[in-house]
Amino acid sequence: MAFDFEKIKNDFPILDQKIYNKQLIYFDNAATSQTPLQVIEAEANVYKTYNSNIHRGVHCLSNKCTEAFEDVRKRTAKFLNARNNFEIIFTKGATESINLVAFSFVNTFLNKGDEIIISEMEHHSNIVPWQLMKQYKGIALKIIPVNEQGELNIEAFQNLLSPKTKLLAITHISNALGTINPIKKLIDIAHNNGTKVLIDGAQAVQHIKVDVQELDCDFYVFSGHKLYGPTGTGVLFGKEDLLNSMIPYQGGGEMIQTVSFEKTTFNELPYKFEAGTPNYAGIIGLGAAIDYINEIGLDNITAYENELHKYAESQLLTIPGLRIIGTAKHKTSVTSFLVDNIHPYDMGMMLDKIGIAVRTGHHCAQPIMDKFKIPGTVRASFAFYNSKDEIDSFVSGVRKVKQMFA
Amino acid sequence: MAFDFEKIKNDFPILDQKIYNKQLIYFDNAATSQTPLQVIEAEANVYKTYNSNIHRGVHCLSNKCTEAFEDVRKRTAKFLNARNNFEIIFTKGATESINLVAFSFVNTFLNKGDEIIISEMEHHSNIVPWQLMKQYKGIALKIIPVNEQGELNIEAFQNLLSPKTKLLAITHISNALGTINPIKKLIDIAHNNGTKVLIDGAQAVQHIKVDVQELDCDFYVFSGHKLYGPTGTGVLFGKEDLLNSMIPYQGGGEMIQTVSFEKTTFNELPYKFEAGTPNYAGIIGLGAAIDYINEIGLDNITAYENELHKYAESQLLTIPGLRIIGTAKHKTSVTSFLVDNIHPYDMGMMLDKIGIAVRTGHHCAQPIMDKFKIPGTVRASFAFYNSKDEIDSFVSGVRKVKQMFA
Amino acid sequence: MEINDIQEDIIEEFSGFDDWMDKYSYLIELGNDLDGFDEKNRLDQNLIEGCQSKVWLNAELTNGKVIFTADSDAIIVKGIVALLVRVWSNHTPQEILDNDLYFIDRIGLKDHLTPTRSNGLVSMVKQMKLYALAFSAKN
Amino acid sequence: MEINDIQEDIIEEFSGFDDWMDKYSYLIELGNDLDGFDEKNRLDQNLIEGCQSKVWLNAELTNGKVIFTADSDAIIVKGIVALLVRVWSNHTPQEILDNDLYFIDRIGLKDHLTPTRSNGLVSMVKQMKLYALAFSAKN
Ligand SMILES: Cc1ncc(COP(=O)(O)O)c(C=O)c1O
Ligand SMILES: Cc1ncc(COP(=O)(O)O)c(C=O)c1O
Repeated sequence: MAFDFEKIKNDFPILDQKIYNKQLIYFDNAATSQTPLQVIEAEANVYKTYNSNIHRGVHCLSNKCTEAFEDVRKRTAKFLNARNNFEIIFTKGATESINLVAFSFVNTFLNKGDEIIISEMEHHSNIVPWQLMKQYKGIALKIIPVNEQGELNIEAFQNLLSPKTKLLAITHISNALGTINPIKKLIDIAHNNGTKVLIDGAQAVQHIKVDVQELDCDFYVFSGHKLYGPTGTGVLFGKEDLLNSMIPYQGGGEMIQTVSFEKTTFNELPYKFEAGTPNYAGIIGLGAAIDYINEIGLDNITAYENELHKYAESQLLTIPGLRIIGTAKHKTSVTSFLVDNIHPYDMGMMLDKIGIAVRTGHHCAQPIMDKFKIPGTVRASFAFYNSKDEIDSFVSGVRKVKQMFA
Repeated sequence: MAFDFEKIKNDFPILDQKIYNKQLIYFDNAATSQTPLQVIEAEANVYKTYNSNIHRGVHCLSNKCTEAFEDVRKRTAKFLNARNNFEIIFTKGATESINLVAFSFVNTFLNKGDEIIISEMEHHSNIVPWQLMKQYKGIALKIIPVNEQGELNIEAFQNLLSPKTKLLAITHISNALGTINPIKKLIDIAHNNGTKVLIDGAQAVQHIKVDVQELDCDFYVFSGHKLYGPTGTGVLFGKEDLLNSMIPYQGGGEMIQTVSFEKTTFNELPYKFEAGTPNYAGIIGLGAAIDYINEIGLDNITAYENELHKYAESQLLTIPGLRIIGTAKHKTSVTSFLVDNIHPYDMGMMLDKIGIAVRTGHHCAQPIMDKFKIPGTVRASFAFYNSKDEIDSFVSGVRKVKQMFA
Repeated sequence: MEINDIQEDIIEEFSGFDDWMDKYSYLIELGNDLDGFDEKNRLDQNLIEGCQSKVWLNAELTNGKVIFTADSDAIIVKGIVALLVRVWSNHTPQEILDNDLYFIDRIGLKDHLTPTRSNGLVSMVKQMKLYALAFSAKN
Repeated sequence: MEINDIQEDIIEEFSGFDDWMDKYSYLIELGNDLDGFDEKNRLDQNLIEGCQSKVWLNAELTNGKVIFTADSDAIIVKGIVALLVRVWSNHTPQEILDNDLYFIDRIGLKDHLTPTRSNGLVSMVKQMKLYALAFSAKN
């Protein structure tokens, strides 16, 4: 392993605690990742030393705070390999990023009857915003089906495309199944049809290197709190020309050039899409999270997490009656499963009692649960601070619970 | 003075620093207030001990985090004296709260040609969202004029009302002038006309006690970062029946009951308006800020700040050629001024060099600057941690700068 | 037996468990043993859909007493459902309305009855009271 | 004089100030002394509207050299404007295009030329280069 596991454990004091007298094992990373001390301190340090409302201030603290905030924009652009810093819009989370595009892209470019494609495995945050636009604007929503393994049906996708298809909005990695979608391929197919593409990277940026120029996606979104950063932070990457053409989303301070009751002109990118005082302390924390990840190295993280994930699935499968939901060829870090005759809620409740935090239920992806005709799953999701030892305890925990229900 | 000033100073380590070798004097509180250690620690403590995505989790940390988050909702409801906890919607700031109402209220209740009234002294965040709706929805925007002192013309307001007036959106306290508007009176007049009322309390909740039941306002909004809380947090209070009738704003996780491609049903209040993972760590910090204020006592704060504010204005007015912009009878905590022949930017720059942080420019309230035919003002705004000594240094600073420009 | 006597009995029963596992084993047992939910009552109108698990609740008034029958798809929830039925079923609407449910706290299962749990139990308790109210109004 | 000789001169002049006040007094003096901005050039097209202050910039090509004249409504900004004009005015478009503006950093006024300052100065520098480019293309 290329990184210092002991040091990493020290960066996350939350992991070193007992739950009902059992050592905590945190396998709910896909819901939110834990936050290293470096991030907690970067954010606290804002409030302790230079907190001040950013932009337009002439005094020293305000300049310092503005520079720290804008510097995170640069580091985020670099993290995604965006061409321009101003293609990075800060939001409060992936959900808001998608809502922003849903409102501004659809209202700028789509007419009644135009079509948007999503998939059957999307998170509610990449379904409902489009459903709302369907209602408000009369656009149509098409759905790419998923096979038994939890993989997209690419042929079906190609058949859904029409001259009216203006956008494909699709997840990079499924939060419920762990499937890594072949997004480069999907983007190419979509672009050949003149269709723009939004990638929901909420479950991707923390696991694999993303290069928006190489992918050539039009929009890419993620949440800070799943990338070891603070809650209330999110990112929207958008291509310059699209963002420039799009009407603004929210109105307020920051996003204007001049305001009068007769005529208001909007600010340039990125400010046009950042109405109101941003969560600058949170964003500065997100910057520290990106630095933290870069220091460990995303490649190292990917390799280690893949190892964990493979190990977990192989060990789980030794339990009779356990079946893994989502068996795509390309998967990462998320393992959803069910044990015969045990309701996922019961499994989650009992694992909690032995210190193991997993998520249960539909994972905000009801359509794919309905498709698989299951009420939900038990989901264990891993991060680089987890270990094989923890997986061993987890697997024996699942066995124990199974016995109790026998 | 009823509170312990020395203790308070210790709670704000940021204030104890030197800028260019001069003791910092922070008079930019209307842009953002400083954050006491109690708030910084409450937020850090989330990440250090129980951080976990809230709602729907079955495990221990998730329950703990959810309860802490929902408890802040109760304390916020109490802070504003809202009838029900679920009338408190958490947002990322006052700007977002206003945008939410602009979108959801207008799209639910207004038709083309219906009217909304705002005033000439609004912050851009209470102007642009309505201008956007004007554009998208064809509603009309009427403006209450302001007199030379910076007070609303109530008679003119009454004349603007018509059967088509569906909403009055008005600031409680002006961020540029310091005027305290007679909102109880405005609300009564509006209600007599069947007009609903949104109050922008971004500059009010930190200075005076607000009771939404007594005011009987329909919506009340504020930002956490101006109330000694974290950035990226905000509140929308709305009356139950209105919020229930209104269409949702953003779509995503949390705000739904069930999702399918055929039919999605929305969650009940307050969740219907809280799409995506909320800034729960920030909101828990906001809860600590509310506790902090309650402990000092808002009445004590009001009394002390009024004293500071009166003292500051009386001292400033001893400087020849200095004129105060905004001389309303009811004012608080904000003093905007200009000195003959000195551009506000120059004044701000030079004050900064002697350690004094003030804001200069149009304060995101261009229309009122245009009305007064000035490019902007120098604005000193006070908080309970400021002192008369600081005001003395500030006034002598202004004198010094004036001499340099003589 | 009076409602509160039943509550006391349950508290007594649970006082013997010193660890979580024993308590939950007992809940599972209670869940497994709960029957009497008539399939003809498995109707949408009797369904309380929590986000995590489902609860079915049926109520009838027989000889002035409310007879509750209930079910859940999750066994631990079903165990708690069994306890709730045991406590309140077979009492008059007024007795139910007047009763204060305290055993849940005392046996350390409060966690399961917080509004944010969305396992259907909070709604179930509300619904039971509403039935009692409806039946008492009818009387 | 070569552009960089002027930059060196300015750095030399500022090296004598040991505190902020002296430096800013000098900037104010420079601002007050700057004239030569012809009122007929106070046109919208010459206006660079910062959020905090305004800058007017006019450029003409005379005998192959760019003549900049400029003004600002804020005196400290005007002082910096005076320095920028002194450095780049009266040079050929190519000399301006090739030049690297370093004196601002060296005299400790970098803060005033960050994009977030919105006092018009960053845009002014960009605009001066653009004029030079436009004039060099014409030649
Ligand atoms: C794939 C995916 N998209 C979007 C989201 C929404 O993220 P957030 O709740 O942080 O806005 C999530 C979070 O669960 C997710 O997993
Ligand atoms: C009166 C008023 N309204 C609204 C706002 C917007 O607040 P925020 O930028 O925190 O969303 C402000 C902040 O300056 C304000 O002073």
